[in-house]
Amino acid sequence: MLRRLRRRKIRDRVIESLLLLSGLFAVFITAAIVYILVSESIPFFRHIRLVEFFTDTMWTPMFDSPRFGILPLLAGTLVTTFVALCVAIPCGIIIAIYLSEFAPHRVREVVKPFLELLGAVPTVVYGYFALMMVTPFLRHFLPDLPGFNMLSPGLVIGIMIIPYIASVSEDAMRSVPNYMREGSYAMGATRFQTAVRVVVPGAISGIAAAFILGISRAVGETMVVAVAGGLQPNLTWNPMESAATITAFIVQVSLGDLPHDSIGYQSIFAAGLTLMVTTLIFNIAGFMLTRRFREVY
Amino acid sequence: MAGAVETARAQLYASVGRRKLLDRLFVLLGMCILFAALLTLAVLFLNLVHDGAGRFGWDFFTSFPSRIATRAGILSAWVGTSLVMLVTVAVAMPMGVAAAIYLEEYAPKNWVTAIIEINVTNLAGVPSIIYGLLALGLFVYKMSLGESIATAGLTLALLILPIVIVATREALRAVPRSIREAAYALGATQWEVTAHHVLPYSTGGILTGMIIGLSRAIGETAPIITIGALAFIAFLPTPPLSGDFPYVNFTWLSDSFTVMPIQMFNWVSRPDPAFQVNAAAAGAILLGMTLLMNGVAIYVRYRFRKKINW
Amino acid sequence: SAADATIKVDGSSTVFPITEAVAEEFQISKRGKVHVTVGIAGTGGGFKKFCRGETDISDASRPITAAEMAACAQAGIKYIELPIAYDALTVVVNPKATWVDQITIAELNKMWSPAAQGVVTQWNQVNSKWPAAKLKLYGPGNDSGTFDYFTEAVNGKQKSSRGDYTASEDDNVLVQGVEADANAMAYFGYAYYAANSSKMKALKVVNSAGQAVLPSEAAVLDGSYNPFSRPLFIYVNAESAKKPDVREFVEFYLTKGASFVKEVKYVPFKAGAYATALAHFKAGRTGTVFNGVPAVGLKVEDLLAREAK
Amino acid sequence: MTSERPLKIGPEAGEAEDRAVQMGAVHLSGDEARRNAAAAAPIKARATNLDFYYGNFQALKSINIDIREKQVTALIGPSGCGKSTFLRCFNRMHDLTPGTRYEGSITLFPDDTNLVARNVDPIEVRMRIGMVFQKPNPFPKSIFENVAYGLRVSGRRSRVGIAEEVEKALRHAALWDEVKDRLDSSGLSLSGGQQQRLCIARALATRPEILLFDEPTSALDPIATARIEELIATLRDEVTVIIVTHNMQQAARVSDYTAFMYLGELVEFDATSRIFTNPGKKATEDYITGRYG
Amino acid sequence: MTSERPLKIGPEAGEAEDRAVQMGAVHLSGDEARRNAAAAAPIKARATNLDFYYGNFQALKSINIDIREKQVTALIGPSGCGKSTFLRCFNRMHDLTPGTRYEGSITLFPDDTNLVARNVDPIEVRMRIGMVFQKPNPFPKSIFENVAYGLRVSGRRSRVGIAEEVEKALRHAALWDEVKDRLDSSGLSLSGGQQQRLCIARALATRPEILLFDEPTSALDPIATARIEELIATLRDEVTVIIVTHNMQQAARVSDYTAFMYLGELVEFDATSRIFTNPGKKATEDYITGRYG
Ligand SMILES: Nc1ncnc2c1ncn2[C@@H]1O[C@H](COP(=O)(O)OP(=O)(O)OP(=O)(O)O)[C@@H](O)[C@H]1O
Ligand SMILES: Nc1ncnc2c1ncn2[C@@H]1O[C@H](COP(=O)(O)OP(=O)(O)OP(=O)(O)O)[C@@H](O)[C@H]1O
Ligand SMILES: [Mg+2]
Ligand SMILES: [Mg+2]
Repeated sequence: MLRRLRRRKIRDRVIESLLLLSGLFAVFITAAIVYILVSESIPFFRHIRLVEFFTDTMWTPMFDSPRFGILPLLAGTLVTTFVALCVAIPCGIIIAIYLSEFAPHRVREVVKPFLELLGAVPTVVYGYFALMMVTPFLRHFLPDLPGFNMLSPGLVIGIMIIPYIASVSEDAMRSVPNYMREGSYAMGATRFQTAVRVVVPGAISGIAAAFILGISRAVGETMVVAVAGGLQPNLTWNPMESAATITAFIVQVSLGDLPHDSIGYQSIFAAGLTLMVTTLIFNIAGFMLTRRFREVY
Repeated sequence: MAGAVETARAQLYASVGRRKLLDRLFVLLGMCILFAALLTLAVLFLNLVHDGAGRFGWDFFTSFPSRIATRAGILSAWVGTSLVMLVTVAVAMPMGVAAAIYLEEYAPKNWVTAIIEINVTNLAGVPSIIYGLLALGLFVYKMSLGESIATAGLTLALLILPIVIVATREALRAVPRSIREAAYALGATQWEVTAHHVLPYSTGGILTGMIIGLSRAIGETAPIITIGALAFIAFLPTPPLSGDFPYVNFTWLSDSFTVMPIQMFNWVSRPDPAFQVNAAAAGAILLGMTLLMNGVAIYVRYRFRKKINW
Repeated sequence: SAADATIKVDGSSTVFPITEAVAEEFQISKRGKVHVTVGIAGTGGGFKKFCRGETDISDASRPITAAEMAACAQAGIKYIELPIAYDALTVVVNPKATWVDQITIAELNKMWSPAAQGVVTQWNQVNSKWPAAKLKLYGPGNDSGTFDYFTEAVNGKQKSSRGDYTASEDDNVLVQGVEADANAMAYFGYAYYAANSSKMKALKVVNSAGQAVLPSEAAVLDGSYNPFSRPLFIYVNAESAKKPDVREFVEFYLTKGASFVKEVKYVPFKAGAYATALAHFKAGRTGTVFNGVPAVGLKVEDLLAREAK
Repeated sequence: MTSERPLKIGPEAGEAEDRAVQMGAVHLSGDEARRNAAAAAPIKARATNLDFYYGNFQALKSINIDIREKQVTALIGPSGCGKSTFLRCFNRMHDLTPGTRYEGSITLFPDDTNLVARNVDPIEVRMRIGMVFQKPNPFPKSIFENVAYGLRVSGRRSRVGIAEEVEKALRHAALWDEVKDRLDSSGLSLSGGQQQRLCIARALATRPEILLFDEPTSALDPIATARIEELIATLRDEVTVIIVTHNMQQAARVSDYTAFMYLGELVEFDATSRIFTNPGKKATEDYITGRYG
Repeated sequence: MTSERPLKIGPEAGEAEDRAVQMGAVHLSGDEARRNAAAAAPIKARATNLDFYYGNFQALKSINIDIREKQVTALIGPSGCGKSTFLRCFNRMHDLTPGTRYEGSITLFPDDTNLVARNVDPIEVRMRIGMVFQKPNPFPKSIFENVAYGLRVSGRRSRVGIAEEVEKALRHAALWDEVKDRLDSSGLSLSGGQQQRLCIARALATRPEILLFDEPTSALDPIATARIEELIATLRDEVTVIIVTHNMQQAARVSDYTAFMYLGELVEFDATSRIFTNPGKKATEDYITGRYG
């Protein structure tokens, strides 16, 4: 039996190393992403100085006299993200509060999966939804709205990320222990007061995590903007204008006629690197916020 | 004295009325927003179904793409999607589950674990197009896999790996500590505890996560475009199973393919308006597939939750 | 196995519909024994793969460039250049734009030159007879062969264009734009106009002879729709051309292709041109007649008569 | 259900006895003045034939009891007998659990409100009846905000007024001296015993008429427990207290009246001194002497 | 201390001594006999200067105790005093919590293994020492598989052998008659008390030398509790039992020896009859008479 025990223990060790390897695979992917983005961007940054990259206000890498200022793409990215968050955060939070604190158990069980479907719709489908339905619809109210604009994809991305924000926030709210709620109800608080004064503050770190997830998705969303945003690198903060985002630019180039060794081709990696760094910044900021707000029960 | 108490109480009750009104208004607001969100989904789906209505039929599933809209079908697309998903599952499932087991069951508190944790969290936030760029640089050029089923499957596997890891961890965490302790107390080793108890009892959660991940992968377009796999494919990959020895082959891994969202994207950009009908039909089917997968996930979760009630 | 019998075509998305149609019919005629894949990596992307020997045939909406020639030469790839159809770039406006029916290259240049960026924003700045309405420009993605050709023809230099217009890789999206916007102008391939001619108005273009010509098959063929008619090409890897399947496919392309070209709304050459091209192919004439220099307004007969380098 | 019930005690019988016992309690004046006062105290709340259901499961069976004003009433009984369930009827906490149902009444005096009536708003009830829970559950807010919570929720705005009430409540809960210099630090930064006193202060701040305690010391160490018990003794002068406890010694120490419950029924209710020295029922005696539970 | 030492598991090991004790018991009768036998029983395990740390927090302080073979030893003391912590040292459950540390020794007789020594494999220890937890925790597998699990991990293959052992264990745990017709249904389909007996059967199946119980009845109703207590009384003939309980009455009812712990220290340890009638320490008496806790 002892020999068998030793065998069992050796097997345990081997399996543990295999599992560790799988865990390290995640590190490998990150490293590979960074390696690919950086190594393909290096030739690009040999040509274009970083200062120019971050200060030039034009992004026309495919033109005869190319300009490589990432700002227009960054602006487009931030504007669509902002519009999306304006929809998704209030709606997501309200839905989360409603489902976690108000809705009967049955309703929650039925509605939540349906809500999650909103996030499962393929993004190409959302792209054409934005272009063919949302933009014409918005035109009823905003006659001057151009056919391509950031407003409509922003709204659609907002709808798309509602379930992410709602469901992660709702999980966070539900993990606020019931005795917290009871404490509040026992003081004569209404549901709304309990939700806003006790549950939301108690779940704030989870809610912040939900925001971060939402922001990441919005920043990284590609097809919706590529289809409905206008693909026009345009340094503007007005969501009613058309513009391009970093992601849209990358997919545009991938669809196009660009030679592999051209500077335009390398520019998609430089843009990808910028995108990666942007999401990283949001993630780190979110991580720090979460830390700060974390409550201990 | 009693009078003073009475008036104070009356004031208090007046405020109760106001506060309760707020409660009701919030419920109304919540339901409206929820309804609006679900309505959007319904409109989206019904609109696609309506626009694509002309093309639903057996032929649509059994025909190859064609320059003639009414002759075109999604045979190569759905077969391609299925095979790509097969690769995705085959890679993401073991990798993701193993990584999750390591993090949840084994990982000691040290810097290696911390780095893995941070990486997993970060990967979950990496935009899908970046995975496309990674695949372009790594699989297509460095590893010379070309625009094959293997490349696409691997790319999507990487993309959903964080989803699988997170879902699996959650499922593992749902197995109560007391069950683990019971097994340890009987002299089980750590792997035995994991393999005999923790994993079997969390299958439901793991499967759910996997299906959700796949339903995300199935609709991904951007990374597939980035690896350059946008093509007219009017044939099927080599069948993975054949009548001759050795019955199973892997040449299909290196075959060209197309997938549903790409097919849809392709049709949308055709000049001939008749293709818009095809695109809508393909979109409706794609959306239907993701909805179905989510439905299955919900069912699986429900079944397992019912079966094991701690 | 099946993989050996696969003919790989990649390249221009403009040429794609033609090659796709040919591939479809070819595969049907071969009863599925030969597989053809047609990618749309773009002309540049297509040549990239082509010059690494990854594809048998490259679709191109422009001739091969000097850099691409060098890449192919370095890899020892020889190719046969075959023109296969005309495309007619079409300039369109919204039907409500009643003030304009025809346009000159000079006017287009005023609108689209890099100098116009942020300056020319009203119709009347281009032509004083036109109203003081906002000028809304739509064009294909600046990464497409159409963009290259248009800029070459209008601004005299490839990729030289103003940047503040709405671009899309999906030309249907441009169609949407023009349809919805009374002050819009756009340019794209003839096929998109042909499919949506009820929703917009094509402009006559004043040609080198001073005639205003509407895009049409006849006008393209007789050379009067210039400079906006352009030939499209396929490049066949000379080594692959020795394979019977590829050989058969190209011959099929050059003999039966004309009808498919029409079907997908491009303009086929006159019959003789295909015969000449076929003869070049059979003779294995490698190289390009352009020598890396872009050209505008060429007729295919001149082109086929040129000596390849 | 019935077959599993070893104790056969009719609720009506119990009620009759209760009354009698209370009457009888008056001439037991050999005790302290406290006991006398207790006997003389008016009735603050009266449960009449109170049934309670979780779905189809009847957790309370025809409970009849009188709660005396400014006295401490302890509820004891084995786990699952319905002590918490009964306690939570007083402030309608069950309204938060779907599928629950009250029958019978709990009348609050002097205004004769039936606390469990449908048309009586639970929020109103909870504003009049405070509660302290088993596990200290301060909100993740500052100490001050914890105590001010009830006031704010009920719409009090005046800063000065709130600050005054907070101080008063903290003093009552014997916590003021320990926290007066750090009213802004989180309620969670306190020790378990302090947290529980904070919860008591929080409940006191809105001046409830009845204060409910559900095993308030079972998560605390002996020293903190002793402090809470002392506190409950002083609270007696301010408020009517009902306390659930598992610990019979605690019940004996802190309460004036004790109710023994078993399987959802009120088996015996009497002055604490009687229950612990001379219980009227065999079941009570068995429980108190540890023969089960 | 080598891990190669063959484990003496099962009846052979303690059979002789066992006999002797039982013989002795025959002459006397009733409770007295039991107590005497207890005094005569050999030592099964001995903790010597046992310290235990959760990180920097010392949860056990120099515990010295002798556990007698085939006797029931109860651990009592207020919440948080370290009862569970001590119990879990016996089967090295703490090894699963990072940052814990043992000092001193727990020697298991007759083979003098130091259970908490680093080079002693915890898995070996756990195969010799079974445990039953507070909340019944059957695996969500069939009843049969629950009981067979310990046998399977230790490498038993023979179907017939396993089936025999399972039946024997279920009989010992007084569960056989209730489940023999549905060995294939899930362990979770049993009632709470049955589940706990299933857990006991599961632990018995591998014939452990010591069986640890951590408040085995605190999640059960009085009737189920009574059955478990009866069961523990019969287990005494088979196995050495250590039981943690909050309920002093339970300790008095089921145990031969009682150890009273307070703040991580072993305050008093003696025959149960002595502890409950004539404790040596004031603290013990205070606790037992309910002056705190
Ligand atoms: N939410 C609920 N749904 C259904 N049954 C419940 C619920 N809460 C409690 N019960 C049942 O009601 C009965 C009384 O429970 P209660 O919590 O009042 O007991 P208790 O006397 O407070 O016990 P303890 O001393 O363990 O706290 C128990 O049988 C319990 O299982
Ligand atoms: N994992 C842990 N990490 C740190 N401290 C712990 C841990 N587990 C227990 N403790 C501490 O060790 C001390 C003893 O805990 P233990 O659980 O042994 O008490 P106990 O006597 O079993 O109490 P109870 O009767 O409540 O079960 C307590 O102060 C507890 O807070
Ligand atoms: Mg309770
Ligand atoms: Mg314990």
